[in-house]
Amino acid sequence: MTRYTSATPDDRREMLDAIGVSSVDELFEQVPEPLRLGRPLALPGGMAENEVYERLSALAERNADAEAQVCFVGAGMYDHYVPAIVDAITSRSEFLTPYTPYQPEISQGGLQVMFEFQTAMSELTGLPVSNAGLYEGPSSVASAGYLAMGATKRRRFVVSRGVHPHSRETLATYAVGYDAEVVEVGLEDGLTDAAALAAAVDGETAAVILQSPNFLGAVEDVAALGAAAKEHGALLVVACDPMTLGILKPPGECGADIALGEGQPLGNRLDFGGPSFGFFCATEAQIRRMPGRIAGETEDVDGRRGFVLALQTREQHIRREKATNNICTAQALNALGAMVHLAWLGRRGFRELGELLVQRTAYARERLAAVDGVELLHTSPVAREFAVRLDAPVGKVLDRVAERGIAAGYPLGREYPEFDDGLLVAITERRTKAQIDELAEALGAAVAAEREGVTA
Amino acid sequence: MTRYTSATPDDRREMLDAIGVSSVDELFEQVPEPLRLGRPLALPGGMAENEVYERLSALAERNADAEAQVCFVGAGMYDHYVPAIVDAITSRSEFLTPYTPYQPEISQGGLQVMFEFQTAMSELTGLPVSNAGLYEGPSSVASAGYLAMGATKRRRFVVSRGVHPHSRETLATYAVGYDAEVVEVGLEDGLTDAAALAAAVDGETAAVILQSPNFLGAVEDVAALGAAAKEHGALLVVACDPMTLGILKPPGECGADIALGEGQPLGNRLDFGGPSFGFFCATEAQIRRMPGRIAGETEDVDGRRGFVLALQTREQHIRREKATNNICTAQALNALGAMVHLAWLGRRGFRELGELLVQRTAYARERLAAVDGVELLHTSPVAREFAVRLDAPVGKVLDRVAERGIAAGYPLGREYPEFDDGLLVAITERRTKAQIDELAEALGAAVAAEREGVTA
Amino acid sequence: MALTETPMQAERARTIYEKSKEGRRAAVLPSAEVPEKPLADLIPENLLRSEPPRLPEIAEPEIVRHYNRLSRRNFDLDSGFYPLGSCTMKHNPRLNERVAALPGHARLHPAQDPRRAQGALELMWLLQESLGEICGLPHVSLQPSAGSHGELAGLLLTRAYHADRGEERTKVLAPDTSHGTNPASVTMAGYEVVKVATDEVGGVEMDDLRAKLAENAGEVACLMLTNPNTLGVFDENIAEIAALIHAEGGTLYYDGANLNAVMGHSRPGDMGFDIVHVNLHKSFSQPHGGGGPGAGPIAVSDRIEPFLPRPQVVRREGSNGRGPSFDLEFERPKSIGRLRGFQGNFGVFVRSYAYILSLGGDGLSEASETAVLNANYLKARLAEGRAGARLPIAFDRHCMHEFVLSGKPMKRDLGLATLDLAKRLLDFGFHPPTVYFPLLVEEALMVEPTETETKESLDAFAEAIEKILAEAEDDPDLARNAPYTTPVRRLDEVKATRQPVVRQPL
Amino acid sequence: MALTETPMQAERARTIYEKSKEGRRAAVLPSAEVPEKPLADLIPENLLRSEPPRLPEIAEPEIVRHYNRLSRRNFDLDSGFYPLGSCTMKHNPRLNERVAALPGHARLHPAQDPRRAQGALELMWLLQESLGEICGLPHVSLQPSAGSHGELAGLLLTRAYHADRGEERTKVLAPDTSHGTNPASVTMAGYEVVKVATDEVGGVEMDDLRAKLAENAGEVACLMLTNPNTLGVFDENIAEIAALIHAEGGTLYYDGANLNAVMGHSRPGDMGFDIVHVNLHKSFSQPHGGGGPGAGPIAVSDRIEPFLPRPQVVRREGSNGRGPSFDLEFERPKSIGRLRGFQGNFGVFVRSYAYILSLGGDGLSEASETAVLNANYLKARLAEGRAGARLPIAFDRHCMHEFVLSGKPMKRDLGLATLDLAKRLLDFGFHPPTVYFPLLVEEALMVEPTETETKESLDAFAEAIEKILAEAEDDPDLARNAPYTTPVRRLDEVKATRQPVVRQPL
Ligand SMILES: Cc1ncc(COP(=O)(O)O)c(C=O)c1O
Ligand SMILES: Cc1ncc(COP(=O)(O)O)c(C=O)c1O
Repeated sequence: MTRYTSATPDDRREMLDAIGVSSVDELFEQVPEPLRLGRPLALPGGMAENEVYERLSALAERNADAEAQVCFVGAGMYDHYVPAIVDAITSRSEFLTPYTPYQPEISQGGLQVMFEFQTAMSELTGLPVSNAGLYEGPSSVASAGYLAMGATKRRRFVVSRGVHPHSRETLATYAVGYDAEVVEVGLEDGLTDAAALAAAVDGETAAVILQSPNFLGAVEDVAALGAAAKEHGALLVVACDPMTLGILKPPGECGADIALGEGQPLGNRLDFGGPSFGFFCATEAQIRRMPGRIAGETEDVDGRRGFVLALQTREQHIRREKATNNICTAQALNALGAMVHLAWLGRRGFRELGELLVQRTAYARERLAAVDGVELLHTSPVAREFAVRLDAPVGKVLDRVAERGIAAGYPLGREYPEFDDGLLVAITERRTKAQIDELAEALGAAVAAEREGVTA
Repeated sequence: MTRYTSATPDDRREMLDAIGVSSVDELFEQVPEPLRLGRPLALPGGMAENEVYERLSALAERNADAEAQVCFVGAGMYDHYVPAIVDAITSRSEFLTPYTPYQPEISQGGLQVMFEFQTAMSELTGLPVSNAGLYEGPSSVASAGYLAMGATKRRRFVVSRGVHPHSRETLATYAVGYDAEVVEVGLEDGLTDAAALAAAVDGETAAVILQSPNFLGAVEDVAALGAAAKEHGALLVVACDPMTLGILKPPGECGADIALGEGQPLGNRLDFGGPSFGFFCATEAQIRRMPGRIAGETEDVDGRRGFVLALQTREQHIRREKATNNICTAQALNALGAMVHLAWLGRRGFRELGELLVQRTAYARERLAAVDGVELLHTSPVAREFAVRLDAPVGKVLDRVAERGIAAGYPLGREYPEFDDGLLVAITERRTKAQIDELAEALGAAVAAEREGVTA
Repeated sequence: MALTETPMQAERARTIYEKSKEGRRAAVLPSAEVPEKPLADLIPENLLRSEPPRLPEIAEPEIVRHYNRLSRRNFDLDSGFYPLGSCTMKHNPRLNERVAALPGHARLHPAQDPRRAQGALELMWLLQESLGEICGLPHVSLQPSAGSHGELAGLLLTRAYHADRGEERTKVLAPDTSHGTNPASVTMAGYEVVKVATDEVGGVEMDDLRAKLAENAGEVACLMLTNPNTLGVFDENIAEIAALIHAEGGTLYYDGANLNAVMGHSRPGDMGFDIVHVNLHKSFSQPHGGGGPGAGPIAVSDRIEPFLPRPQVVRREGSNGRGPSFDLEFERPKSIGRLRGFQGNFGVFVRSYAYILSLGGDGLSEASETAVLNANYLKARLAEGRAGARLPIAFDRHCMHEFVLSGKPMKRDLGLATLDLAKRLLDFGFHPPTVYFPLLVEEALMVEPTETETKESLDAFAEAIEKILAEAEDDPDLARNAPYTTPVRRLDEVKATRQPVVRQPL
Repeated sequence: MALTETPMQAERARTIYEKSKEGRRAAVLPSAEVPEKPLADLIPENLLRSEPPRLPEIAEPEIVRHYNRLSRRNFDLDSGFYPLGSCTMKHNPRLNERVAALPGHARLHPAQDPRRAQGALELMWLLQESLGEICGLPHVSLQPSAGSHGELAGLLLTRAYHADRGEERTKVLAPDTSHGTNPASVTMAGYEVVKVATDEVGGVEMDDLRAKLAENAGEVACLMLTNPNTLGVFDENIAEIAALIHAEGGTLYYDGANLNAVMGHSRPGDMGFDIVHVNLHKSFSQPHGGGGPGAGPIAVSDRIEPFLPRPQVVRREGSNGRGPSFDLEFERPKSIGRLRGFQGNFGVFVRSYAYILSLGGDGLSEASETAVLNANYLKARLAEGRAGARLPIAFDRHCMHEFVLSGKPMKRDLGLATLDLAKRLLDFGFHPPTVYFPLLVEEALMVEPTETETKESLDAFAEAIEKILAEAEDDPDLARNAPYTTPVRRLDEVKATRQPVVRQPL
């Protein structure tokens, strides 16, 4: 009885009496003797709060976070500034501690937030229906595949190599389960090879899956690429970076049936990769096939406006093996963070931020391209991230630049062996011109040192 | 119209129309032309939120805080661990943003907290009446002086040299205003010189002011020292460190009329010295002379229990020049932090913490005293802080130890020229045995190096 | 003056879009700082958006007010008793939030080079080790994002395990008491569900199990079980069940949603399970956030290990006197692959590891003990008086950390559905238990008090139930029309599904 | 079902002590780690406490619930309109909280060697410079802890200034509209207050001022003024007033509580003031915290500078190519000395400096403009309809950032006291204006909307007043018995003073 529990010895006695047993052990007798552990867990004893704090601080200090290193790494998660009001609101107990809103009358706060969030994501993507969020980006792609199979009764996905490697890999993992084939289409100068895509799509294709800006940062012509999907009755699924949707044509206007993506850039910190959320929007036609929670508007018995979980008949707790998805606990708090961030940015700020990213990215791209030993990996248009090639081993260059307090970018080699010399560089509003200039300088120096064989 | 304000150009037009003026400038015409500034303020332009954050982070990084350096500095403010629930509760808008509870019906949260806080401080000090907090420690001493003058119609304070130098200096500053004489009594082996004190108190003495543990960490025999005050009808004012009141005899049981002190150790971070709060408790006899807000219990028209600001007739907003004190805005949020911390510690934890401090302090004192070049400044009993003498210039030793990531203590020289070689070392529950051992080692090495004239 | 509405009811819902006014804003952004070019010079016009999304336009003070006021329209765990069965609504320590927010955690990029993220990887490794010990299964992957994700992972592991042995199996057994995510995961993983019946003491009906195994001989890939199950009952036949499944070549999957009953007392691995998921947002105190985030790490036995998702956090012994180091292992040839981006919900790992450190092994074991004590006490309280008569326990035996009542007699005798009781509880300031689950129990009420509740809260809850049943004897409409005091009264859920309005029209 | 109470009213107040149960606890402390000795070996028995203080015994979850629930019994600025006159209830940006919490600020010991606290000292110096520019007075001390502390400081500075010139003066002039802290500070500083009357446009009555100066020739140490004053009126004679006081050898003290009206528009120093205090918790967005903390820095002219409190933050130019450094200057021979421990409420300085950086010079000036616009608009709205008739403006002219209405006609015609109106406003979800201050105005209502309110809020407030006055025409008891919907209804304040119960009996 310490810290988080309250049963005093007196309480225990009274409670055991009421139950009619003489010890708690008796209650555990339903566990057959051989299955009882019979020894303490081999874990350390409890610690005082300040000791736990010190222990975890000490671990945290062994990480080079974006406070310690200037972070040009992106690849789906970005070092955006999360406004202080996001933390202030998401840390309120009333949002932090409830369960999924199964009792709507006492969950109007959370439900209205979902409704507002759905509206925002619908606005961003240009599609009429949004859910209240999924786990994160890549698994949302896999969920879109599952939806497409259900919608088309087909089992084949045509996926651009520009789609995030984690998304492609996750899709492949899931596809083994729900038994679908995944066909990949290559890139040309950073963009999906349109001819190859058209050739790959056929009457058995459930979905064409694109990403824009794609993993190499290039802005795809989604409408043009998507034509092949339309032609063969496949769904067009578009993964996108929400932070670019203030300036880029929304997927909904490009013919997408589903637009989804990693939500982290909106109001969520990096957190070494999670928790964040995935957003998932679709056409009206798919509303009853959507995965995840959806809040809907309704009225109470007195006619007051209110919100509830709508269309629950899609979900596992009602439909069980026939559910449109197995998701239950999702990422409500993270979606709240996104909503607050979006409200804070507002209609103008959101567009301005998109413009700012494009301008600084264009500058950085030009600046880096001018560095000896650095060249562009592709010349296609980009929004907030771009790829370069280094004339020296990428890992070694990154180590050298790290010494100067800079995380220069994401090395492409593991996931794109064809770009073993490639580096993906991301820009946020936190990356100042001075930092970009310093990156250029540091990259140049590091490449030069590697070429000259100087020991680091 | 940006960020924190909402008046759009449309709003402005409508509002100006309703007022019947054509511009805001017209409203400023009541300021005579020559007094209008007529130029922009010579301050930088506004910054984006992330820019302000970066700017202030950069400043913060230039401070060696207790996260960066192991902190053995005390002298009235201590590096205690503030439990996470303190921040969680004090950061709630409902506590953070209201004004002083002038409308009790919508301020029951804050008022009940004050009532609970008063109860806690009354328990700690052993005196029946507590206010809801004053600015901080030293100015509370000055306010006690003011009270004592009102209560006794006398103008003379006898103050131990063991009282915090900041308190003595603040008292002196105030005394020039309210025209009182301050007489100081010296120390013997770290304790107030009892004979000198007895000799100094006379029939003109309004108050005898002591501190226990005193500034050198020594636990005073308050009851014995206070006898002189009783004898001459002076009030006995005792400053104390709240963290020691789980184990030390409370001032109320030692005959104190007033017990007060710096509240920072309870639930308040160091904050480079503030904001924190002062606590102020007294006997029933002084209740109508108390400074500051006091919450009291009452009922509403339906008989519901409720709380209000009681005894407001003492205060400046009612009594103006006849008020018992001029204080208005005080430190309510800081007192809340203290209350949450005390509730978290609880009856047992509070005592255990006191014991922990005494044990670790005893160890540290012994450990340091065994170091070559370090000796005890006094041998009187201590609770959580103690003074040593160094056989090398204190400032230089501190610089050397700082290089090893340790803030070794508070140098006594400025305020006690007689202890120019003195160092005050404080212990909290955050200071582990390993850190104490390292301090001993580092101090020994630094003193030795200084003695040998090694360049730092 | 008579009250016609509570203050909150009087405040009708308005969305943030309805508070928007053109030209207002909260964000001020940095200037570009760099030479700017026309947007269309950088990105072809046809790929650009013509109109920005219609996000709200509103200054910061009103955003804060909007969400602060909205927040108070939620009931939360920090306001009162929340005995939502199967959800383990235990206290969420704020220490965990504090340590998760340290910049070294919160601002660490997931693609940071492992050599520069040693603290994070060590923390993950320590959590893996801890969960392995608690589950009695040595290999842990932290990747799954929640329980259901863990289930899917477990089934994909099962598939990979069988495929590796050259087998293809098509059926997964699950009891009729199983949680909805179990069958949903089965379908998503490409299997077919075969239901197994429940016996008279709430466990798996052994004859039915044997029959289903026989019927589907050679086809059964896995049996998914919760133990204690969703009735709060520990299945005493578990060893035999495990033997049967293993004899058939299937895997045994442990839905860890109820792990809070047995931490430090009994381990799924020791019971014979091959794969376990753990809901960190249940037993390990991650706040639920109104519907997430959570995390659903899986622990597995040696034979399943080769198939674990990629990348895996590994510890490498140091050489030349250097300490150990931690890495992400991508080269796992038999791995089922990724289940998501990067390494998982790290922020949740920090919180849960802080929780494990705080309690220690003893504290975890004590937590389970108290959870079981609290549940049995509340069950005993509810076996008295009107509740005892109208809301009998579904399976009358000691329970573990939760128990299930049936509202059938209440419905029959008083005309009160379980839903009515739940809604009336709202007026008493309680979150109701889980209702209408498990499906097996008619008018089910599933009650899980957790260890962090006081006896006083349990007593107050029992008294509220008694009171509601008493008042219903006089006037059943009182509950049928409840709630009265909530921010909105009973809502029309059917309408929201029939004519879905799922976004604000703008 | 008819509502008899709101849910909050139904929840009767219980203190944390009443929720205590012996043996419960939240804190787990580290072990001593060191060899332990009997306490009495370390500290003489007679100095030890026999019984620990009776603090509550309660586990963490219930502490959190207690204070969370309590918090909701407060109305706060983040919930709604808070036009509390003289208090400048402007938005409290959360950015400021974030930067104040950075460990480099929050865990910095105040006795850290200045060479190892350069960031903190630079921040203080930058804030001093900024406030100096805003006030038009070059020397700033950040030490005072709030406005009233600044007032005391100002008066002690005045005394020191005169003493330095060999003068002893005994009187301080203050208008009858002055805030209570002004006369209270005067007394504490050992002076006597001489009241100055207000003229028909709300300013200092010049003839009375001249008369009082003549009556107290050679005795007047200081005149304390608020400008705009507590009527929201800018005193147009300020230059003449300053000249009169200065001619008499007195100092002119500016109570900066109303600085929010004139930032970037007019500066106290330029008006002729010698000493100004600034309430950082008003104009500079430090949250009020339910009654503090705040800070009351003072800015002074050259002639006052030598007397400023000790220590003072100073900037020293670097030599040998090094940049400037910052230090605490203790050697100030003419200083009045310390007003408190250490260097002041540094956490407040961080917040206010963040606010100044966020808005910049232009933003501050715009803030004052909008504050004045909002006040005049609300004044115009309240000059219409019933409010115009029953609640006339005390001094009918454009106001600055606030204005004062008189409830005298309302009381006379409807039998409604200002207090009744205030209490009824609570039912409408508004914090009432300041009431019964300034004393000069009968049944005063002092309204300060601040710049961070929307036009919609101002309109809603005006409509609520109109509605209350309308309903009072039918039934004045409605307001006289208000409020109805607050957590408690009207409280007996007299009882609390007559028979004070100021702590929980245990
Ligand atoms: C028994 C059981 N199984 C599985 C789940 C699914 O877990 P999650 O919500 O984490 O996906 C739950 C959660 O409610 C549950 O109670
Ligand atoms: C006009 C005026 N002067 C002085 C003060 C006192 O300031 P503080 O509360 O900061 O001590 C106030 C505060 O209410 C005020 O309004």
